[in-house]
Amino acid sequence: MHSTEFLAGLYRTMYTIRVFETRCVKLYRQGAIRGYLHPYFGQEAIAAGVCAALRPQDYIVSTHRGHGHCIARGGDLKRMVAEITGRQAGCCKGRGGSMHIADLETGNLGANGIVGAGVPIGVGAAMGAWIRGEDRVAAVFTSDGAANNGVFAEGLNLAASLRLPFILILENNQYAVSTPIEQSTAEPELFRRGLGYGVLSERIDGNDVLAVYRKTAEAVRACTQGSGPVLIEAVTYRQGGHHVNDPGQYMPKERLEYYRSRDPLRIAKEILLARVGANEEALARIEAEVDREMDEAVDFALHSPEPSVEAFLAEAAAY
Amino acid sequence: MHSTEFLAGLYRTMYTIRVFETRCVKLYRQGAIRGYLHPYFGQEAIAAGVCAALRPQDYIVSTHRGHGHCIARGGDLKRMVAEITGRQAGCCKGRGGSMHIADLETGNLGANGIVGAGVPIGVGAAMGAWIRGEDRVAAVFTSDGAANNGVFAEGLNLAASLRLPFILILENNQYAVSTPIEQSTAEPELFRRGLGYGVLSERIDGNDVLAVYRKTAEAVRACTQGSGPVLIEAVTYRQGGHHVNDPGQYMPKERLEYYRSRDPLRIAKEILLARVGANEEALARIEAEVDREMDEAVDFALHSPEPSVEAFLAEAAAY
Amino acid sequence: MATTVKDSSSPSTPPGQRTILYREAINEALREEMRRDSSIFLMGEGIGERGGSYKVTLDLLKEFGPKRVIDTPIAEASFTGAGVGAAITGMRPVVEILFIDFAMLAMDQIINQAAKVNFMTGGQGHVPLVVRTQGGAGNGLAAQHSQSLEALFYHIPGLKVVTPSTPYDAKGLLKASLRQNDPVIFIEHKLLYMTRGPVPTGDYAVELGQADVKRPGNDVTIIAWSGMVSRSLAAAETLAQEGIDAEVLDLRTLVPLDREKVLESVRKTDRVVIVQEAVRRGGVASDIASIIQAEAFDYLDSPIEIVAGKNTPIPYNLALESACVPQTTDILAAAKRAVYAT
Amino acid sequence: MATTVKDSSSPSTPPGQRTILYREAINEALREEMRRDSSIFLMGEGIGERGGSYKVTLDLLKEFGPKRVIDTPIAEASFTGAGVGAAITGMRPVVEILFIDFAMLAMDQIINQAAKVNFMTGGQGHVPLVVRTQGGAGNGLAAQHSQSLEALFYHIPGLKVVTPSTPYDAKGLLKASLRQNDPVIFIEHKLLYMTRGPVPTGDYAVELGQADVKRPGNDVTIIAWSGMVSRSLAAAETLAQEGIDAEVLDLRTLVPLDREKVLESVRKTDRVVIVQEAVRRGGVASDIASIIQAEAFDYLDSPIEIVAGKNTPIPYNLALESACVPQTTDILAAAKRAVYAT
Ligand SMILES: Cc1ncc(C[n+]2csc(CCOP(=O)(O)OP(=O)(O)O)c2C)c(N)n1
Ligand SMILES: Cc1ncc(C[n+]2csc(CCOP(=O)(O)OP(=O)(O)O)c2C)c(N)n1
Ligand SMILES: [Mg+2]
Ligand SMILES: [Mg+2]
Repeated sequence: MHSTEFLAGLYRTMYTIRVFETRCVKLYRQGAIRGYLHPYFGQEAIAAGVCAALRPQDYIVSTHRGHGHCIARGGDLKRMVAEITGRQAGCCKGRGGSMHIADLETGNLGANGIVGAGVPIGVGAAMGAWIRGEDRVAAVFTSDGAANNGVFAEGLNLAASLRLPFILILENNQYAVSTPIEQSTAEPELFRRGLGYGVLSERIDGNDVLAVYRKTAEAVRACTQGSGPVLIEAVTYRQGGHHVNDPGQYMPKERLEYYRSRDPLRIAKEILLARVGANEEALARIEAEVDREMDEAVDFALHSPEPSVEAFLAEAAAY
Repeated sequence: MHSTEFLAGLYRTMYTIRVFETRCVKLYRQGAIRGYLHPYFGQEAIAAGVCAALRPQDYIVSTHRGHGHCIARGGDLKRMVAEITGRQAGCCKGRGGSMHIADLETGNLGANGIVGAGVPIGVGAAMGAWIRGEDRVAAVFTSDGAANNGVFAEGLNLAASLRLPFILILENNQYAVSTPIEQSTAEPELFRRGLGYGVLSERIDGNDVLAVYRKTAEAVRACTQGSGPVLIEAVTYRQGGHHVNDPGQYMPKERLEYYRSRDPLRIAKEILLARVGANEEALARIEAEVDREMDEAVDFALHSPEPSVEAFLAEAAAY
Repeated sequence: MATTVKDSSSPSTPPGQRTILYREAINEALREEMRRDSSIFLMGEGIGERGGSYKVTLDLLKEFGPKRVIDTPIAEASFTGAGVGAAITGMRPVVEILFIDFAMLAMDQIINQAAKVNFMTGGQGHVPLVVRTQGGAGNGLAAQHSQSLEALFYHIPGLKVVTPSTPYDAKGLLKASLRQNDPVIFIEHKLLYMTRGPVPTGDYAVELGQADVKRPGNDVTIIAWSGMVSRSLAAAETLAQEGIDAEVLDLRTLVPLDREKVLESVRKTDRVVIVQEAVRRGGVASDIASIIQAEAFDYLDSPIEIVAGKNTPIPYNLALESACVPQTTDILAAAKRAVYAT
Repeated sequence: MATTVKDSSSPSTPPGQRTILYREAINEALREEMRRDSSIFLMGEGIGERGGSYKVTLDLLKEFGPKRVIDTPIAEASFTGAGVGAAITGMRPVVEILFIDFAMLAMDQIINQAAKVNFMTGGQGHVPLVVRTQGGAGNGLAAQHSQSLEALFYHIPGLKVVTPSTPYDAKGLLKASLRQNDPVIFIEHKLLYMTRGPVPTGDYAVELGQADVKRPGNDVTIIAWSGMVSRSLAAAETLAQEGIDAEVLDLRTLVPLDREKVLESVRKTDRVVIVQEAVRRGGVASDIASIIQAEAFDYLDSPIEIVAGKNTPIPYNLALESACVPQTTDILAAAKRAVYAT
């Protein structure tokens, strides 16, 4: 049985992600964010559930759709918005932007603009822990499209051959940009790929934060007992287009409706409200707090200076 | 029931490969062959069985251990030895050598010095046939070590997603140079990898030429009926070191003995001798014929001129 | 083989021409060549229904069907490799790699396979593969979506490297690329897709290996390609106002390189500026400079000026990004240095 | 940080030194640094029990165990990527890629990841990764095992490129590489492994970015690296017999490049030959030439001569192979052209 506090924490994380993305889309429309921005709408339960099961010493590796992971792992909203709006105070000094958001203080090795590339990087983080004999796991977020990139298979095999403390969370949101999963593979149950490499592999409901949490906690245990790696396929759906400028018209309305009805925030809320000691009012309080925090973060970022071109060039010359 | 002629043909192919490799090793020791030379000792049943099941219009793609495939597909021994000894009359004009032996006339798109790289090339050959609507398959030879390279998984998935007429023959000889299969994967039954991609996948005895033939013939049928691709894991053993200069001391004696007792040539011979109409004498006749053919090929190659440096440089400048 | 038509980079549209977008010009080249030659097919991510990230392949699926316009999984190494295999066996695949940065995943297939098959097989196999890709900085796409990596292909024997700067050239060069037998790395520029220019209504091709004088001049030669051509032309206009008559030479293809036209121009002006968006170190500009200094040593009145990207990954922040790549003012300054050097 | 000791390329063995093989020198560097720093570990194919294809890692498994000397599956992209991840999290991985040709499979991890992590994270992450690999032609290994591809890494900001030509340099440069924080592409040469040279018994490191005058001279500067250094020295000996006093400058590291020492030598001799094994087009030699012509324009008495590999994949046949890469006689001829040019 989870404490109300724990459940409220999960909800808070998910709500924060939702609000964060909503504000980012708005900032994008206002021209304060450039480049690619891939919102995490609909997948919040995965980042929240996974990160709740990780310990402070664990690593995560993120994807091009990386805000949710960064937030769930405890990233600072101010420095995140500052990064995404290209400010010097950003966690990557405005050099990375949305697609490269990273926060090494929280053990988040970073998002990646190359689909799939984070998989072997995470294998390496797990390998380091294994060599040093430390009790740490590396949890790597990846995606259905990325599972078709060779490093997904290579990385799983490498991790399995050494029995590394490596957890691969495959967020199957059923699309790679506009390409539906059925079109890019003859076996849409992606967790089956792990079986071929001798990896403990399972498929779960990625919209149910508790299911994600429990399976990840199990995976962490398996890894610390030396029976890793573990592959978790978390089935979910992208609530919207691929990036902020993609209306996603190719997504069938009914499916989108269906998954909206199974919205991860709604599911989390229901779990919470079913509890004694949790009520609408408490939730509203959390939401108001997060809203305020978000306002502050945006305010901080937009009033924070851009990097100095001169300083940058002086440094660049040293390369 | 196979005809005696057919069975004798299989044996002839296998014997030719064995003799060819034996002579090549000798030529290598004499300094007439340079670079890398990876003999096919012990795997002869696979090339012979697969190629016997293919039709003239089919393609094959070979590996770094490619002499056997080239011979089984009907490559000319004279031009092969000439290639491996670096002569102008070689099938690749002495530019490719052992590791790049190719014979497009027989639909052999070539060996490859990059382990695994032939897999997507074969997918492309299958794709071309599929686009043109032709009744052809691409049969790609690959190896246990290559199965750990990302393009193995990528290629299988790509072929499966389009249902291409693509047959992947995984020659599992249980070693990648000195690394035993158990060390490089947690699931040494490599055919299981295909299952994860929705590919018909099976494991067979790669030392039994008829088993190889039958499974390949089935795979060709499956492909022509649109239910390809097919993965065939043919289990075998490298009878000797990785390349001509590797004594292979890391290979446990007992296993080598075991597989020598299951030598593919011996198995083929037994099948043949069990037949009415086949006798030791007939086999000896075949062997003598092949020996003579091989003598001629070596003789041809060693008396054939090396490429002209001047002509080569004149051409190279045009690049 | 290819009929060659002289480029007109004049902004007015002559008879028999229309003004279309760079991306439309590429689309037309693909469409017309696919109609002409049934061995041509396209492979890439989201190029079918969606028409590609930059809409270059719009509506081609409709006309040619799913066997000739293939949406692939995200597997650059393998679908490029499939292009190699299809090419050896008689097809003419056009593989789209969304960003040249992602070509790093397919380098084995490009460098060790496509570029070498013809050589290694002693001429038995040909690889008429066109890899269409796209490079350059712009719009805050950051370090993994903004590189200019043509130098990596330029160095590899067996590859051709094409870098069109106008709709006219893009269409004509792509047609020529689809009519020859070696692998071509066809590099578009993300900031050019929405630029317009005149393109003839009829069939034409621009032969590979022909540089184009985009602006004739006598005082200094500015050599550029891809996204840097328009900036060089803008610099030349300003120079003209200051009485300096710059010649702007668009290389159009880096391999084959039109040495003759380069040297001819240099021997006329005696002063050279080479402009590349890629980082300075080890870029194509260095190689061209090395050729000029070897072949026209006695003509050079001043050191060859290279204007290039800064030696750093591309940052996300827009101001930093534009500080990293050559701007018109940088070209201007370099041209003046070349002209006023003693 | 690193203690730097002056190279002695003298053939006699001074006190405190032994004469050992290039491959032994690398082995010693790995062993000594692994003893010193427990964050260093090795990854690669057949590097454990077997000691590597060129025996560079012989007996290291015995001393350091299977967690610090890891035999990997054939998966260059991922084990290189694992090196990146391990490096970010505090390890110092040494990844062995058997042939530089195979590095083409790991280009995304090297170019888009290793080289950029520090930059993209705004300095949060460091990637002290050493990729040991090996290039060059020799012994008929043909087109996919003989390339000289340093130019591909040289062009990428964020990577260091090290190319030792002697056992002394190999050991000292590898030690320095293992003591700094950026990714290093450490390129050995297959024909050098069995060459010998003096190496001190004690600890030393050769700082990155310091070219080495392997032979002082006044008449012409011959710039070389890796396998071309010994051929340049041989050419210099013959030149000396003809009264031409050549200086042979071994760059040792291409990034960082020792511009000062290059320019100093050029300003002394006024004549330059650059020797590279890689194909001429787009090689590192072009870049060095472009720097010299820009920075020492007025000193040059004759065009910079570049002696380079032929513009072709490497053929299997030995006679063709050696025709493709620079030989001592080619360097000799170029040096004379430079000296006698008017
Ligand atoms: C190697 C590579 N190829 C292509 C792209 C372009 N791209 C960016 S996101 C994306 C789709 C990714 O789909 P998926 O892996 O399912 O992740 P999702 O966007 O659904 O989270 C593509 C093709 C890329 N960034 N990297
Ligand atoms: C990409 C790549 N990595 C490494 C090598 C070096 N190499 C050549 S053969 C070989 C082992 C291959 O083992 P396997 O795939 O099982 O084929 P086998 O030799 O057993 O036929 C290796 C590592 C290579 N040629 N290409
Ligand atoms: Mg997806
Ligand atoms: Mg094997």
